[in-house]
Formats: sequence, structure tokens, C-alpha cells
Amino acid sequence: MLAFDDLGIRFGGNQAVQGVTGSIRPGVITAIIGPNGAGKSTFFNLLSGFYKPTSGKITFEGQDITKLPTHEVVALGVARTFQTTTIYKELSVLENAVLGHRVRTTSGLWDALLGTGRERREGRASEAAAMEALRRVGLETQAHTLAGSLTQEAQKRVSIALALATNPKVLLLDEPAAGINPEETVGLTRTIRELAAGGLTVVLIEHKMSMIMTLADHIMVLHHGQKIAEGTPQQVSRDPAVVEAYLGGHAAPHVREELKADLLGSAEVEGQHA
Amino acid sequence: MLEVRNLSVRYGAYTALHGVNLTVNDGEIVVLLGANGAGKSSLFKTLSGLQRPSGGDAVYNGQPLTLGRPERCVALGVSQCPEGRMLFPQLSVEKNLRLGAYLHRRDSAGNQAELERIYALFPILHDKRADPAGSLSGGQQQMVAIGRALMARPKVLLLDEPSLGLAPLVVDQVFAAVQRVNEAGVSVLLAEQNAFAALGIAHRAYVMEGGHVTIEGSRDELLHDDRVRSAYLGV
Amino acid sequence: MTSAPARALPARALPTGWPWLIVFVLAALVPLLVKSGYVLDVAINVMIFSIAAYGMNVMLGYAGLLPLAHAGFFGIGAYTVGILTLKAGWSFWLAWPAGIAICAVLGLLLGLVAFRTRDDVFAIFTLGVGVIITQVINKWDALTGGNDGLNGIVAPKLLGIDFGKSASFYYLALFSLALTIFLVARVRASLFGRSLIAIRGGEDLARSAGINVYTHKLRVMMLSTALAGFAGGLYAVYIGFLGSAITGPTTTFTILLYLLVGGVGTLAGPLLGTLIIRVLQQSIQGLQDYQYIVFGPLLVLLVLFFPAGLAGVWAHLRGRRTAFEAGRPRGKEEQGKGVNDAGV
Amino acid sequence: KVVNIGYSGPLSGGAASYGKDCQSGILMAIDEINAAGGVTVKGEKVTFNLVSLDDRYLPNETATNVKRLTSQGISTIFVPHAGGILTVQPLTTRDPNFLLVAYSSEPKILQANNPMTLMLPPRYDNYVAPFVKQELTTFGKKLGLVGTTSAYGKAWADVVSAEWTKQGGTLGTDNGVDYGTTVDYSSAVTKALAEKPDVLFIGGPSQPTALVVKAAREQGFKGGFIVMDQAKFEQMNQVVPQSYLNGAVGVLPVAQFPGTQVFVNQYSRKYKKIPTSEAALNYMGMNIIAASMVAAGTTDDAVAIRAKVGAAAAALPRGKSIFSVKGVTAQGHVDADVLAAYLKDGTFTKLRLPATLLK
Amino acid sequence: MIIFFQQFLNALALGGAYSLVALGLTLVYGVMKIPNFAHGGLYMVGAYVTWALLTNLGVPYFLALGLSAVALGLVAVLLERLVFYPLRSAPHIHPMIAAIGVLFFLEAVIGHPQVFGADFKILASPINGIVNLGGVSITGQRLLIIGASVVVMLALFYFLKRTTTGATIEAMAQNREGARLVGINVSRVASLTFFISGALAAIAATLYAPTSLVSPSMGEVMNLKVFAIIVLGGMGSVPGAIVGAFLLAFAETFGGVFVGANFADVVGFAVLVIVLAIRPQGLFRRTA
Ligand SMILES: Nc1ncnc2c1ncn2[C@@H]1O[C@H](COP(=O)(O)OP(=O)(O)OP(=O)(O)O)[C@@H](O)[C@H]1O
Ligand SMILES: Nc1ncnc2c1ncn2[C@@H]1O[C@H](COP(=O)(O)OP(=O)(O)OP(=O)(O)O)[C@@H](O)[C@H]1O
Ligand SMILES: [Mg+2]
Ligand SMILES: [Mg+2]
Repeated sequence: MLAFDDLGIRFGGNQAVQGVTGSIRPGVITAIIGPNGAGKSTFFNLLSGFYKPTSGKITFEGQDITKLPTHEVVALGVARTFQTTTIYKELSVLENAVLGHRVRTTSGLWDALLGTGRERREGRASEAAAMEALRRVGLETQAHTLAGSLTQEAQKRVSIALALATNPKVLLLDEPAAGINPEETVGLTRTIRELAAGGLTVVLIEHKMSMIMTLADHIMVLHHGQKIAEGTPQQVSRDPAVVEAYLGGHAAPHVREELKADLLGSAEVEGQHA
Repeated sequence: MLEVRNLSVRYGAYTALHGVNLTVNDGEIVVLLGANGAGKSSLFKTLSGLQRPSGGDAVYNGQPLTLGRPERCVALGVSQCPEGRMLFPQLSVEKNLRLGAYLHRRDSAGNQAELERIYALFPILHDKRADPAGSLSGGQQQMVAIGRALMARPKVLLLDEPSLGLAPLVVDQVFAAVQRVNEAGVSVLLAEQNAFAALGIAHRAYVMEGGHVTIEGSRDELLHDDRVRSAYLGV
Repeated sequence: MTSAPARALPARALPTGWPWLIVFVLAALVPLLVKSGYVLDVAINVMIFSIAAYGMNVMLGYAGLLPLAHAGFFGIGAYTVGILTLKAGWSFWLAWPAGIAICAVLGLLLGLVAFRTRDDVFAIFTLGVGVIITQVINKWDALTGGNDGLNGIVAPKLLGIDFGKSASFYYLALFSLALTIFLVARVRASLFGRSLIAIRGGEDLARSAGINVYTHKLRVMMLSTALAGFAGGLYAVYIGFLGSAITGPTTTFTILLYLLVGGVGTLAGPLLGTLIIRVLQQSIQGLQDYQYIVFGPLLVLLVLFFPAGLAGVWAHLRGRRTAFEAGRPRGKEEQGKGVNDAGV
Repeated sequence: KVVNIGYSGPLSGGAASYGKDCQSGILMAIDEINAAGGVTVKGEKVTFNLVSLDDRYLPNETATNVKRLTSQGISTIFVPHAGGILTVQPLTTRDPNFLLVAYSSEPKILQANNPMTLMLPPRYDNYVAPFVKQELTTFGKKLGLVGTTSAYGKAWADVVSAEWTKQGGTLGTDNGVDYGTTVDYSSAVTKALAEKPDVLFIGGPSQPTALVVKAAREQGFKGGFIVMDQAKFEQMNQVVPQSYLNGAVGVLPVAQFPGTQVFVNQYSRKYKKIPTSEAALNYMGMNIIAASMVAAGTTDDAVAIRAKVGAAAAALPRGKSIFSVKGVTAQGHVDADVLAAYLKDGTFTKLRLPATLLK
Repeated sequence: MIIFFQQFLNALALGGAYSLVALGLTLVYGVMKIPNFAHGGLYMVGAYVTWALLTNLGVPYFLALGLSAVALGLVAVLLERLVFYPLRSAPHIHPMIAAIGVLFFLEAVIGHPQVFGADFKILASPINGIVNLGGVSITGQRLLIIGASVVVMLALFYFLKRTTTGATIEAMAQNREGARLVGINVSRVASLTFFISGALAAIAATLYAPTSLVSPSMGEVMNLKVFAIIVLGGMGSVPGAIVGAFLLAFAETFGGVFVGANFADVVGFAVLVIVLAIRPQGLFRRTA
């Protein structure tokens, strides 16, 4: 549904993303992994219309969105979160989500000044949509809390709720589990899976391999701005190029079923050669 | 020996640390585990002088660290690689690293050697040495931050979540580097979410919750502690 | 200069309108009780300039943009009324809306260019435009009377009421102010206004939430310049004489000062600040040569000790109870800031 | 009994020095009257007190100040700038009447036909013909224009240009600049000198005018200057050597007027500077007001006081009026002789002003 | 042609003075992120200090220049300690308003009748000669301005780029906490930066005032211009401030030639607006 062809962007002399071709398939969870600086976040910024590519083309459901401004891309149904948790900390959780729904409303300055019926109608609709988004990420009870006062993990959920409130078809998550502890990571993983099960196409960047391996249906590996591998978690984790560029010693244990036991084991192995 | 005695930190009405006690012996790697907001960074900021405590103190070899004067802490040999990195984004990678040795600015030969050691540790930084630090990826910036802290030639290195946002391979590299630094005689206090990797290289560890130290012990004790296993190792 | 300090208003500002009702009822009694032309004059000036301050507040307080051409638009509104009534013989009741419309259109045009810039650069860009507006007004003799200014603008009449009288003009100003406050409160509570707050909080995030940042900025700019013109039109007929000095940066900074002292981003702030500062200035006039020696440091102290403005103090006092809950874990603001997020 | 006199002018900001000069003349007159025990109005000894308010040159502040002053029962108010004067003129006849003493030579002040205005400064157009004649015959036919671009400056430039061509001279392009905001005059002067003028028309506040003279001389200009009356020789002298001003025509320094020695000496002693017409005319104005109050037998009936200003002004002794005052015109303009001078080698030669223009 | 060179020299001298004032402002902005609207006030006070030294104490000109620079450096340090330091974590519209308060205060103090009074003062020029180069004349004072501003700029550039202390200024400009962590005493750097900015303002005032007038409000006009300059150049950029200063000076001078001298000020700001419309980040600031 989201397809990209020979996508590339350069910053000065730095070719951050280069000749990436492929597509995101609807209804599946796609993960993007790669070393730091591989261009993952930049790739997201391109897909979401945040950066304009210096080469290549992006289409969404057949429509060319390469040159569309961000808010129009969002309107078509592509939502994203940022690598740094970016939410409106001084606003309430609900208000954050309401803002996410703004793209689906049309009332403007005149509606505000005249207090039109559309304004009132859309105001109510926004709050309903926002509550629904909060429910999907499990934050409905916190709706009236100040977003900045929540835990790191809850703030990540707020950022997801904000994106969900835009009624997206595709959700791009940039390191949703960074900086949150393993216990919470499990909960977040569950939430993401539920979202996908509800029909949403999810694309995520993550370094937490445990999470990727349990969650992703499909993995795309970036390195030096280029796509070096693609496939199921099993395929990718055995791909020698990926192991060399990214996974290092972590490749073998990250196979779904053996995960938990092996993780503890690997720590101890490492501890021994310390 | 670094000793933290009954240290408290408050932000306005909110108390982030409630009388924390801990020690880092010479040559040790000590890991600090804790959920978000447990107070790890607050502790680190206090030890590096960025934050004044509201009570208690910390001393390194008998000298106070808690005066809110980072330059004194660095001079005593306590150097921090902070959460959020705090690099100088428009200065080149090399200038960032060299500024890390600000207190040794008269010893240019020593700084050159130290710089070379850091380039050996993180070869990618050598390639990018002329680039503005802000143009690097998150992981690369983390390396610059660690490198900059090492340039101060610390006796105690404070690392606040160095693996944050790093690829597994790089996490390995970072931890391996930490170990090497430690083997060279530097004590390390390391705050981490990535409990596996951290405990892997630790000698001892503390667990913080809500501004209190709740568990302490050797690496093996913690690896087998049920509470730790469920909350931090996900087992 | 993006981050407005004050805490956001509660989203629904209208239902809590009863204190305003009391304020306005009391204000409406003033001319009946006070006969001093001086008091009414100070009050009218406060009302006119606080309308201008509300205009600045929708930009600075809501959208986080500092418009330093504000007095220029105030001047355009005033001169439009002056020129149309004096030279084209229009009625004030037509010239006034015309001035507002011209301000809105010029605001739109300015925005089309100015919004290429951000933050401090935006502020100084508009400052430059403000200087140019003043200079053009000053030098375009044929239209504006140049340094001579425009003289003899007469106060309007309506339904037999002569607004040349202080007391009746007072009611015109009061009505205008009430209308302004009502409208900005509505805007603040609307989806449009809430989107502005989002833009203030972070443009990148607003954009990726699907908000069309550019058009929102353009519209709030138009609202802001229209309010400046609204105030300017009143000023023109009240004073009866227009000179270019009032349209310059000094006036802009004075208005900014009112806003800051009152509380940026609050509903009461612009009025409160204008009132306090103008009354303060009047009362230290007696200090003669010492007045600015006192006023300057006073400003510094205000900023040092009441950073959120006077309205902010009130909000703070009310907010005390919830401060504890709000103080729970804060996010890691700096964490993992890569170049793409940090905007280095 | 102490009678308050009002004053609203710029006492801070860029025009503060101007505002304070004006204020000093009023104050000096008041101090002298009070030191002499005051004046007798209807058998009552009256002394004066000046209530000064700062309006920063802004008309709306002037209006506020005037309302404040009238609400304190003050019936005579001095305002030294056109914008403020024009703004408050309509107020003079509302609720409480008051007498507006205007120090500004803006013609519109008279056009308003306001019955309560007393305008102090003389008409400038008297100067023009003798100025032009003097310079045209001494230096040559080409005139360059670098006057200030204030309204007053532009009006001056217009009449000078008209007179210059009328007497057979040619004009260069107008390179006027705003003396109030210009940081560097050399560019404008360079441009004016490029047309090789024989005479330059200059003028604005004295000190910037002197800078224009300086720039011109430094760039090798050898001709003469027509100096607009706003600039005063005695102040320009403090900025540039008098030799730079050689060949200039302008208003005679107050100190050179016949019979002003006492005033000049006392002023200089009191304020440590040379008085200009800012101080002198306001000094005169205050004396006229005091005399009118005596004549009218009231200190607070502004209309009655206004009715007596003409007679009072004409009767004023020369030491109090500085200028030779003939009376007050119907529109409220003080009618006084003005004197101009040509400066050559350190001496001022008085110029005869055409009698026809004197009203 | 002669006219052109004459105007060229006029512009050069004006640009030199602008750049000295603008450099101090841009440094403070770069390091502290403070739009210091009191900067024009420092410039004005600098002129008065020099005037007092020359007139009341009979100090020779160049000594007065040095003393005035030190004095204003110290005033600026005081300003930082008393006003800006306590506001360091406030949104920076606050320091801006506080700076305006300081500007009011300085003007009122200097203009107070018991201090210097509101009248214009004249600063005697140390060099009275006029150099005539084939019809193009320039006063010694203007040559001095051009020469001295080049020397000061080079010295500043060397200081920032080649010395460690200079590097600390840049480091602090980019991350205050980071600078503290590596052991840089940020209060000292802040003081140093303010000292330099105050000293530069006084030097500019001392150099330029002899060709102009000294009055309490002289800082206001300068303020607007130097702000335009540093925005033109890119806020916080040192080379930008210099280029911006000369750009504005040339625009005003030559704009005056072509559009009429009366419009010189408009031309200056029009250049600002046009440049920013094309390059919103200023001439010398890197894009994100
Ligand atoms: N706005 C920008 N200007 C200049 N260079 C940039 C910009 N954004 C990204 N880059 C560069 O592009 C490269 C890719 O960066 P990106 O942030 O996409 O990496 P990433 O894969 O997300 O890394 P990480 O896992 O560390 O977040 C890096 O070398 C970075 O320096
Ligand atoms: N400057 C500050 N002002 C107010 N509260 C703060 C400040 N810094 C930290 N806190 C609060 O203190 C508590 C401890 O924060 P700290 O950053 O020390 O935790 P941490 O253990 O490092 O967490 P994390 O894993 O998120 O880094 C948190 O609740 C946080 O919100
Ligand atoms: Mg990334
Ligand atoms: Mg932390």
C-alpha cells in the first residue's frame, strides 16, 4: 500500500538514504532495523512527508505523495511518532489526542469566531475520536492528566494515541520501546499487536531485538542508507550481511520460542568472558 | 573510593532521591538498575556537580563532590557521560572530544594520545572527526559523548544509560569499551535499562526504586534475585 | 522566542465567563460615578491598547510567534480611518471595518513571506517590517501627511450619540474591548485555537499530527493584525490626531510589555497588564526625572519575580492544589536527541 | 496664593533635550516672578508653580496629560510640539476651558482658528528673501538642498527653493534626510556636493545641522549655507569651529539681540548653557501669561486671560519679552520682530527683513 | 567615479562602526541566547564615559578608549550577574523585556540633569587631518574607525577560533550543561562574553562618536540597526555580524544615492526583509 521506488535523500555531502525500493504490505507488522545512523529515522521522515526526497518516488495506495506536504500525507492516512518522545507535555492526555484528530476536522477561524454549529459538532466528534484512541492504547483512565506528568512509557503511549487519532491506515513508530524497561516493553508489544490485529498497518523501527522478533512479520534492514536485506525474522537473523552489520553476537538467540531462556543465558555467557 | 552518603535531591516540592547510600570501590564496575524516574539520572547529576543536593553528600577519596561545581568534580577525576549526551552540535567531533580534556588543556601530548585511544575504541568517530557532532546519528553521538567523558581521564566514569537507542552491535561495543576502560584502572558507575548487558560486565549492582536504593549485591546475587529477574530481566 | 511561558488556559474558557461579566458591569458603572475626564481618558487608553495587546496575545500567547510589526498594523488601522474619513469623506462606521480588513489582508501578505522564517528571526523580520511601515507612513506625505500627521479626525456619531464626549466614547471602547475578549476566548476554546497551542508547543509535532501549520499561522496572523487595526481605528477617532511615532517599534515593545506583565497566553493578562502599567506610569509621572530610573528596574523586577505575569500569579495560586500530582515523573526531554529531532 | 501652570512636553527619550530647553524658559520666568514676590492679581499676591508632565512627544500622551492637568484645575498649559498642540486644541473649549500656549511654528495651529491658543514662535517666511539674496550674490547661483525632512523642514525647503529660482538661481536635487534618525550624514552630503552647488540649504536641530556643515567642509565644500531657523548659530558653534560656518545666514543668536544681555547672563548662570529661542520664547510666553492674568484680574478664567494677551504682550518690557513684540494677532499668534544675520569672519551682520512681510 | 569612491569610503567607516557594535550583540546572543536590547544602552554609556574621561579628567584619547572599554566591560558583567543570570532558564522573551527595562534605566540615569543631562555632547576627535586621495576625501577619524575595526575583528576571530578560552565560548553557546560537564566554568564564560560585548560597544562608541553626537537616546537608533545586522548575518554568527554590518552600511549609503537620501533607513530594513525572505536563516547560519 505504501510503496517507494529508488528513494534517496542527501544532506550536504551525506547520502543518508539511498536507492531504497520496496513496499509496505497492508495488515502486517513491518520492522526496520539497522545500525545507528543507517538512515532509519530519515527513511521514516521521507515516508511521512517530513523530508522531501532528493531522488525517487513514494506512492500511497497508488497515489504519488512524494511532494505532498506532511499534513496532507497525514490526511491520506499515514501517521508517525518520533524517536524522541514528542508530545505536548503541558497539555492533558486527552487534548494531545484531540489534536491528532484535527486533520479530520475542517472548522477554522470563522467557525471559531462565530461559534458555528460545525465547530461544536466537530469539537464533540474530536473528543470522541480522541477517547477512542486513548482506549486503544489503554490510557482512557488518564485522559485528564497532564501528559508531561506521566511515566516515560505512558508518554510513549500518548504519542501513539496522538497518531492513532488521525485515523491512519499506516502507523510509523520510531523506536517505541526506547528507554522503557522490559516489563513495560512487553505491555507495549501487546498494544502494538492489538493495533495490528485491528487492521492497522504498522511499521516500526526498533533496536530491541526481543521485541522485533516476537512482533514483526516482516523485517527490512538498512545499512549506510541502503536496504541490505529483507524477509521474515528468521531469514533476516540468519542473513550473514545483517549479522555482520548489525546483530553481531545477538543473532543466534533471537529466535522466537527460545527467546527468554536464551537471553538470560547469553548474559551469563557474556559475563563469563568478562 | 566514591562514597555516597544519605544523599537527597529535591526538585521544588518533589523529592527525587531519599537518602541514597552507595559506594564504588576503586577498579569496580557498579551498575545502577531502576525503572524510569527511579532517580538514577538525578544521582548522576548530583555526583557530577550539575545538581545541588538537598541533603547528604558524596565524597571521592575524602573530597566532597556535592557542591554543585562540575569543574571541581572533573578535576577530582569524576567525569560523566550524561543522559541526553549534551554535545556541542555545531563543533566538530574532534573539537568536542578535545573540549572533554579542557582541564588538561596544557598537556597537549597527553590529549593527543588519549584522542587516539578513543578513535581506536570508536573508529567511526575518526572518519567523522571533521563533521559537526550534531549531524551524526544518535548512536554515533553517544560514542562522542562517551569519548568526551574519557578525554577528561577520569578515575571514576559515570555513564548514564550509554546504550540508549544503540544498535545491539554497538551496545556490545560500548560495553566492551567500558570493560576495557575499567581494566585500565577506571572505576565505572553505570546506569542502565539494559539489565542483561549491564549485569554482564558488572562487579556489583544496586537497584533503585522511587528514589530509594532497594536492593544491592554482587552481580550473581542480583542475577538470581527474583525481584530483579521479573522486573528487569523479564524472566 | 517561541515558548510562551504561561500555562495553557483550560480548554473551555467560555463557561467560566461570569467573573468577566462582573468586571464589565462594574466597568460600565464607572462613567456614572466618576466625572473626571482624566480618569475616563486613562481608562479609554487602557481599553484601546489592551485590544491591541489581545491582538498580540493571539500570536504570541496562542501560537508562540512574536510579531514585532504590531504597532505598524495599529497604525495602518488608525491611518485608514483617518485618511478615509478626512480625505474621502467616509463615515467612521465604514472606515473602521475597512481599516480592519486592510490590516487583515496586509497581515496575510506579510505572513506569506514572514512564515518562511522562524523563532527569533521571525520576530526580527517583523520588526524590520514594522520599521518600514512607520517609515512609509512618515514619508508618504501626500497620503499620510508625513511628519505633519493627520489632524482633525472627528469622533463619530451614531443614533444621536456623540462619541466625541469622553463618557460616550468610554462605552464604545468598553464594548469593543468586551467584543475582543469574547472573540479571543472563543478562538482559544475552538479547535482552531487548540491547534495554535499545538503549534506553539512544537511545530514539527503539529505538522505530523496533520495540522496545516502554515494556514493556521496565516489565519492567526490575520486575526492579530485585524485586532491591531481594530484598536488603531478607535485610537484615531479618540485622539483625533495621527503622527507616525505611535506606529513605531517603541509602541510595539510597549504593547509587548503590557502583555508580558499581564501574562502571556492568558485571557486576563493583556487587560491586566495594560491597566497596571499605564496606571503605574501615570502615578510615577510625579517623579519627573526619576520616573524611568524607577520604571526600568521595576520592569526587571517584575520579570524576575513574576515570570508568568500577573495573571500567571493567579493561575499559580489556584494551581497549587494540583501541583503535587503534576509533579510526578517528567519525561526525559533530552534523551536520544538525534539530529532529525533536535533540529541542530 | 500659588497658581499652577501646566506643561506637557518630551522630558525623556530622543527629544528630551528639546523639551527641557523649552521647560527651562518657563521655569526661569516663574522663578523670577516668584523671587520678586509674585504678581498682584485683583489685590491678591500670586506666585506660580510649574507642573510638568512627560509626553514623550506622543500626541495621545499629551492629551492624557492635558486632561490630567485640567482636572487639577490648571487653566494655562504650555505644549511645545505640533502633534500635541493639534491634538489638544479641540479640548481647549470643552468642559474646563484652558489657555494653550503653543511653541511650534506649524501654520496649521493658526488655521484651526482656535480661540484659546497662544502661539509663540515667529513666522519663518520672513527670513527667506534676505537669506537668498545674501547667499546668491555672495556665492553663486547653484543651491544644494540637505535640510531635515521634518514637516517644518520640508516647508522651509519649499519656500527657499521657490525664492531661489525667483531670484534667478538654479536648484540641485533635494537630498534632505531626517536629522532625527540619521546616523551618518556624509552620504547625503556627498551626493549633494556631487552637483557642485555654491550654497547649501541646511537645517534641523542645531547639533545635527552642525554635523552636516562638518561633513560638507570636510569633503571640501567652500560655499555658503542657508541655515533654517530651527538651527541656532550659538549651538552649532559648540560642535564645529566657527570658521566652518563662515558665509552662513541664519537667525541672529539670542545673545546678539539688542537688550537681551540680562536674560542671557542670568540664563547662562542658572542653566550653564547659552539660551536659544526655545528658552527665550517660552520665557516670553510665561511673562505674557503672568501679565495677562494681572490685566484680566483672574488666574483661572482662561477666556478672560486670553482676551488680555495682546495688550499684555505689547506692554511687556523688553527685558521680559526678549524680542520686540508688537502684539498678538486675531488667531493668537505673537507678532514679534525677527532678526537674521550673515556670519563672516566671526562677526554677525544683521540682515534687514522686508517690511512688507511683517504683519 | 569620485563620487562612488567617496561613498564607498563613507560606507566602509559606517560599516566598521556597525560591525563592532553588532559583534558584541551577536556573541551574547550566541552564547546566552539573549537578545540584549540593552546593548545600545551600553554603546551610549560608553560614549559618555569616554566623553567624561576626555572632558572632565583630560585623559588622552587612546587611554580613554581603553578605560572606557574596561569600564563598559564591567558594566556589562554586572548586567549579566544582576539581570540575565537570574533569568537564565526563563523563556528568552523575559530577558528581552528585562533588557528593555535596563535600557530605559541607563537612558534615564545618563540623561538625568544631575548626571549628564539631556543635551547633546560633542566628543573631540583625536585626529583632525583630512586625507585627500585624488578628490576623494576622508577624515583621519574615519580612517581610524576602518583600521581599528579591522584590527578588533581579526583579534576577536583569532581569539574565538584559535584559543581554548575562545572555544569555551563556542562550546557554551551550543550546550551550557555540556560545557559545565567538561569542567568549563560557565559563569566565567558568561561574564567574559558580556565583558567582551560591553568593551566592543564602548570601543565602537569612542571611535564613532567623534563623527557624530553623543546623546542619551543615541543607543536606540543603533539598537535597531545592530539587531537588523545580526539577523541578516544569522543570529549568533560572528562572520555573519561582520558581513551584515557592511551590507547594511553599503545598502544605506548606496541606497541613499539611488533612492534618495531620505529613504536610506527604509532601504536598510528593506534589504533585511528581502534577504530574510530569500534566506530565512540569515546569511551565515547553517540550515538544520
Ligand atoms: N537533518 C539532517 N541533516 C544532516 N544530516 C542528517 C539529518 N538527519 C539525519 N542525518 C544524517 O543521516 C544519517 C542517518 O540518520 P538517522 O537518524 O536516519 O539514523 P537512524 O538509523 O535513525 O539511527 P539511530 O538508530 O541512531 O536513530 C546520519 O548520518 C545523520 O547524521
Ligand atoms: N529538573 C527536574 N525538575 C523536576 N523534576 C525532575 C527534574 N529532573 C528529574 N525530575 C524528576 O525526578 C525523578 C527522577 O528522575 P531521574 O531522571 O533521576 O530518573 P531516572 O532514574 O534517571 O529515569 P530514566 O530512566 O527515565 O532516566 C523523575 O520523577 C523526574 O520526573
Ligand atoms: Mg533514528
Ligand atoms: Mg535517567
